[in-house]
Amino acid sequence: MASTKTSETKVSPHVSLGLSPDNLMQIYYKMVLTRALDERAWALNRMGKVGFVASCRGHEAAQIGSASVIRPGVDFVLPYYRDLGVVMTVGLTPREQMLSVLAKAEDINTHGRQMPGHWGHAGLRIISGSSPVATQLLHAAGIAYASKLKQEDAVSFVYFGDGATSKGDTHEAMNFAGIYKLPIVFICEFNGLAISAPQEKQMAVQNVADRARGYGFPGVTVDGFDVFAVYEATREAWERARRGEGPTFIECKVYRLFPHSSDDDDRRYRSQEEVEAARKKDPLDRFRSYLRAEGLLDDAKDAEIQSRVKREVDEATDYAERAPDPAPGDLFTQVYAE
Amino acid sequence: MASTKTSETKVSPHVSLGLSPDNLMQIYYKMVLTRALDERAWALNRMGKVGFVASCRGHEAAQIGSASVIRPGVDFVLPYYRDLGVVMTVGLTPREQMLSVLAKAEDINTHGRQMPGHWGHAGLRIISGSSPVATQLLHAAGIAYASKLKQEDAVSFVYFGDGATSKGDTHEAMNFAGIYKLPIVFICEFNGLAISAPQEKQMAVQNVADRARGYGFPGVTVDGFDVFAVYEATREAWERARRGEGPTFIECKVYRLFPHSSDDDDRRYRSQEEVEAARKKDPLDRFRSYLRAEGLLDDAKDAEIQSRVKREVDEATDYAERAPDPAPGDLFTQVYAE
Amino acid sequence: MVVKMNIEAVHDALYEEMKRDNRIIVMGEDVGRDGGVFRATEGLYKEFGEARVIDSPLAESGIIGAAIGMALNGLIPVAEIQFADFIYPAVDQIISEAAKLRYRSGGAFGCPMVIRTPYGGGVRGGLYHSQSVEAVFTNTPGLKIVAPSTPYDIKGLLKAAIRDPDPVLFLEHKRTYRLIRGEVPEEDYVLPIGKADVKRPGKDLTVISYGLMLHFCLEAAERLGKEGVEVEVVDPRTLVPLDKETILASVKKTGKALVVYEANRTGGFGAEIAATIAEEAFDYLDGPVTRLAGPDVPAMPYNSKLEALFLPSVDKISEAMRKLAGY
Amino acid sequence: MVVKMNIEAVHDALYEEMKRDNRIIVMGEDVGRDGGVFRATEGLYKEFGEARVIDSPLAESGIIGAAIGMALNGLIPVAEIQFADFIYPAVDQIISEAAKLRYRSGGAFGCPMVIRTPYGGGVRGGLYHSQSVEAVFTNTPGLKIVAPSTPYDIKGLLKAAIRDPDPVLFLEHKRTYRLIRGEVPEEDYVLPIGKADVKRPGKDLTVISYGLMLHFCLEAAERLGKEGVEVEVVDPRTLVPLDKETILASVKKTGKALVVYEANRTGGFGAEIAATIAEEAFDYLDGPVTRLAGPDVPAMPYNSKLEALFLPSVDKISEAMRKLAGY
Ligand SMILES: Cc1ncc(C[n+]2csc(CCOP(=O)(O)OP(=O)(O)O)c2C)c(N)n1
Ligand SMILES: Cc1ncc(C[n+]2csc(CCOP(=O)(O)OP(=O)(O)O)c2C)c(N)n1
Ligand SMILES: [Mg+2]
Ligand SMILES: [Mg+2]
Repeated sequence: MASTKTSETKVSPHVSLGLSPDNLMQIYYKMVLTRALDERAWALNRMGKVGFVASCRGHEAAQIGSASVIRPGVDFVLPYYRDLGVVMTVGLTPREQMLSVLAKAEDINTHGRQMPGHWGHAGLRIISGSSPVATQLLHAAGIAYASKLKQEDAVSFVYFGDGATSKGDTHEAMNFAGIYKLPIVFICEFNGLAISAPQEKQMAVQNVADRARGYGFPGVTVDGFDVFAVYEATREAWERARRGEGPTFIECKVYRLFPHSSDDDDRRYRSQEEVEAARKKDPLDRFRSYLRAEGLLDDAKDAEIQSRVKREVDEATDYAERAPDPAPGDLFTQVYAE
Repeated sequence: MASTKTSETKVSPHVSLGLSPDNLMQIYYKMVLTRALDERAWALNRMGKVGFVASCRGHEAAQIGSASVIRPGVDFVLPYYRDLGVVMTVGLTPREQMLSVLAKAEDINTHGRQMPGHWGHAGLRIISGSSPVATQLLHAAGIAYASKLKQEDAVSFVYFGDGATSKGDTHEAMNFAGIYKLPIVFICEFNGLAISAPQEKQMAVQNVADRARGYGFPGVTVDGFDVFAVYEATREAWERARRGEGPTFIECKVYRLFPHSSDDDDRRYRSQEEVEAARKKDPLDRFRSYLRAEGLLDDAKDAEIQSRVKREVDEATDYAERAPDPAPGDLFTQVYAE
Repeated sequence: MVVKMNIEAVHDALYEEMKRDNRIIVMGEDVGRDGGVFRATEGLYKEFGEARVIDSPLAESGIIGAAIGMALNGLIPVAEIQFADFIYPAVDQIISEAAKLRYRSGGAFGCPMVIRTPYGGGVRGGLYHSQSVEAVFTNTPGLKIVAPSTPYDIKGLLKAAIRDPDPVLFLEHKRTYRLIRGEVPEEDYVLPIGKADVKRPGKDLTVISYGLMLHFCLEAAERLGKEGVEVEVVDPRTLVPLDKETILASVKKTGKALVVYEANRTGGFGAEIAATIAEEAFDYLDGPVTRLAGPDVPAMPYNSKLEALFLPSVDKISEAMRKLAGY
Repeated sequence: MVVKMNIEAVHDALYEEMKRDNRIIVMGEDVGRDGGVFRATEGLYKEFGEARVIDSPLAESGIIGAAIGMALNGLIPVAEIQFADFIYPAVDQIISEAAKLRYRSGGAFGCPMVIRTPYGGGVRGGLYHSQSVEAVFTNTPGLKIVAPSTPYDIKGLLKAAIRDPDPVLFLEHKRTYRLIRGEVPEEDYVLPIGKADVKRPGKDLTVISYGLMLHFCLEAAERLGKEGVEVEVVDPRTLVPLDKETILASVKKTGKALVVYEANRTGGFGAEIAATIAEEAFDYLDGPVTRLAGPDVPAMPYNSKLEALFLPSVDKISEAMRKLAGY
């Protein structure tokens, strides 16, 4: 399934991918940061301070592995609500995230208007997203068309779940992207659930990436718990796009370790044994073990990263909690250009 | 491309398909009748008596070859506006067709409300169609689901053009049909044009049938000028459906010999040389030649069929021309059940 | 009589109807094993099986389009759109197909189906889990639109909708699901589609409202009662066809009409109600037919302060009542 | 000044704008090589090339969704929906996405694009090539809706729409394409979105209308003029935002208002106009705000007799004017 090369020659995957120890530590930092922010949002939710959380737990390797390829402010990113790891990797700050989670006036993503997880950041070229599933795939295609027309070197990265593949918009976007050989990477975070609907109620195929060839471009399926597999597939897709060869569809097989959202009770539709078993394969643990095995991380260094992250998240939370709500007048602004 | 067996053993295709001379003459009759009705509609259009015609010329082998498999009143048929040959094969009468073309009160298809080509006939299980392209694919899927739930032996046949494959509804219908292994046959009349849009502006692939496997069922591409190729593929698909093995997608490669409709000027987007060349391959001529070569048709018999058809079409036209328009009150009826 | 919440009324109507008639199926996202994100279909999957309680793929056009097909082949589908905000991809199937099937086929085909969907705000749903979508559909002859707001009305009208031979869009205000309780008969009953209900009698002023706003209006009417103003509150229950008779009779009596709705003001269905009154009760009016509605901003923000500000509150409604009463 | 038909006004605006600004692109079904089924984009493909005049796949959600993306990346797309009846699959992209981008992003993103579409009947288009779809969109803050009806207005407003920083739905009545001619300046000009125009002055009665109906109303007003009734005809030109000032000023002067629209009566945008007048000009009204509209049947039949019967005719409009004038 995974497209990483089998390491008969015992070359470590990161070495064969040309990733430096610094690169790896950056990925690790983003993973730890993402996890900490996710945990904080849940904690605030349980305290009644935050109305909604959609956790990315289980998706981190897919998100951060792929987003590590993105050139912030150059390539376009169209995340969906579960993509905390993507936006943090591209450069959203913890403060920007917490302001959004707490729906404060200063929230750069939505000005306190949208639920958490609806990012948008013009400077980072993170395109403002909505809740209706799969609409953003068409936006990504249109963006890529414009990049191509303007002969600008920018690749559109669009993220979505397996549920989104059922929508007509996904089809129309892939078809359009295929026709015009657009510089776009479709990244499907395939956790096999659309809230409660299992894969077999969503599609009759094993790997949804197989659909890509029906649109005239390649689809690959990778182990979404494996940062390197995801990174490699994404980098290839990105290079392909930049060479003018068109789109690629990447399916990252992941597992959603938490309920769909803070409103969901996943015991209704999956066994907790299954969840427990999956938690043992936590992508963050796996990556940490890799770093340790490679001698790139020890207890001291790990503690340093953890405490740096904790400090950042604490600071961001404090700031956001003290930040003002939008003013009443903010209900009425920005309906049209002013 | 065609899935008919190459006839090394010199067995005639109709023999190997188990089609009797009577079956062939029935197909021939439907082809001649369809052609005559199509011509009559155009003639009435030029006389200013009919506002709209969408010709099926070039699609007859695909339409009549496939529809010959359908059990009238048992299997469900969801045609699109170009499917005159389909509905005539299933059993619409010339009179019913002409009443519809002339939008008369007695029109069983639409009660004079829809443009010609929007068939519907409860008794024949021809499901009322609309103009928005591709919506009927989902209806076909729903119908097939109901047949399966009720354990009724009925197959849904849904027809559409290559243009329709671009729509989200097509994707959603194929996906749903695949998941539930529904008794449905998707028949794409692939003429390589959506009005003026050529294939390469519609899709990045050669054969759209290749998409079927992405939904977990087979897709085949056949020569849509070859009645036998179409018949064989359709019969296989129909048998598969009845065996409970699920959907099949059949792509019939055809050529639209006439403009898109009576409102269209095809000289704007295709060369008339190309059209002329294609006319030489007219599927009706081809089938007639086959019958003659097989000794199943001679001048006398052909003349007899032609005159029978002429008589039927004349009678139908006369009747329909004399038939009354809907009454003014008919504007207001049948909005809801009465 | 037993006391039920709105969500229970929905659930019970579905359960009883499915029990009564095995042509009825339920389809939608998470309606099966999960029992629906609001629990409207709780237990149906177990009781009636996965073939009749279909966990659909995430595809709204697909849900409605397939449901139409099922209706055409002898089933009676009750399709759920998880949130009304996500009904837009299905607009084509609803407006072009379901609503026009009977007319376009000269009555040869019909489309007996129900589309249930939770709408409205006040649940911290933000821009995309709070919308009131009725105006997108109210200009669609061939479609019936029902929007009841109490357990009794919901149960009786959902059963009526399921038994209706035409497509019915059934709007359920999600904030009222667990907020509103009321008595419901234990025996089977249906209520007529197209019949309004006077929820509170009064002689000074007529207020027409539905959904969460209806309950706010009733609360405001209580307040006004204490101030000596007798407000009559009319719940249309069905939006299309609208029961003009009941509304006009009330306005002809009181001489004043206030229409309160949660959707954005401009182009909302309240305009239709107001325009109807203005035209057909003109000679009886002692004051302007007044509308109070959500502001013309894209939708309800997630921030709770802005959300509260978006909704016409009991205060704002009371104020509008006072103003009109004193006209 | 030169005399142009409505369709030429559309064409010329597109041509001149594309010439002026190479960020502008045109996209839709058959807009390229074919020049559009109504010839609105005739010659643009040759002049500006296939990259800027995009023959899209047959996919309306795709057209609008991709156009939104283009708008987000520096282009100014003018998307064509071939017939308004086929806009429904794009409703989600229009309402959920284009209209809400600015608000939902706190103003960080905008969506400068135009959606052009031919609407309305009288061309033997039958149920699915005749519809008036405005009411599906008029409850959508964030979207502007323009519906001009003369060559001068069309050209000036289409240019304004293209230069507007927000999404504009631009409705073109297809029956008027080659029916209506009028003078158009040769030099570049724009007209303000949101400004109505008094197409005919009068003191006895105000009629508000747009599209084909506007021209029927003008004809009827001529007739009434001969009968001694001076009808003022107001063309809103923009539906959202509606120029209430001009409309109310006229009604306050005449004391009577008739709203004529081609869409189905119930839930049509005319209800908004009527409700606004009824509420905001109440003290000036000498007669009921009256609506004359298409009947509540799914759409206009293909049979020419029924089609004619569906449309509010000059006769019916004259009759309504007389009745209201005599109130
Ligand atoms: C058009 C639409 N329909 C329904 C919903 C409600 N909904 C939100 S998330 C979701 C499931 C999405 O599943 P998937 O795409 O696999 O993403 P995941 O949550 O598994 O990461 C649904 C049904 C929605 N947001 N949009
Ligand atoms: C949703 C929708 N969009 C646009 C149209 C206008 N239209 C009618 S037929 C057609 C082309 C259809 O092409 P195809 O499906 O290939 O069928 P063909 O006419 O070639 O047989 C178009 C664009 C329509 N009817 N429906
Ligand atoms: Mg998923
Ligand atoms: Mg075609």
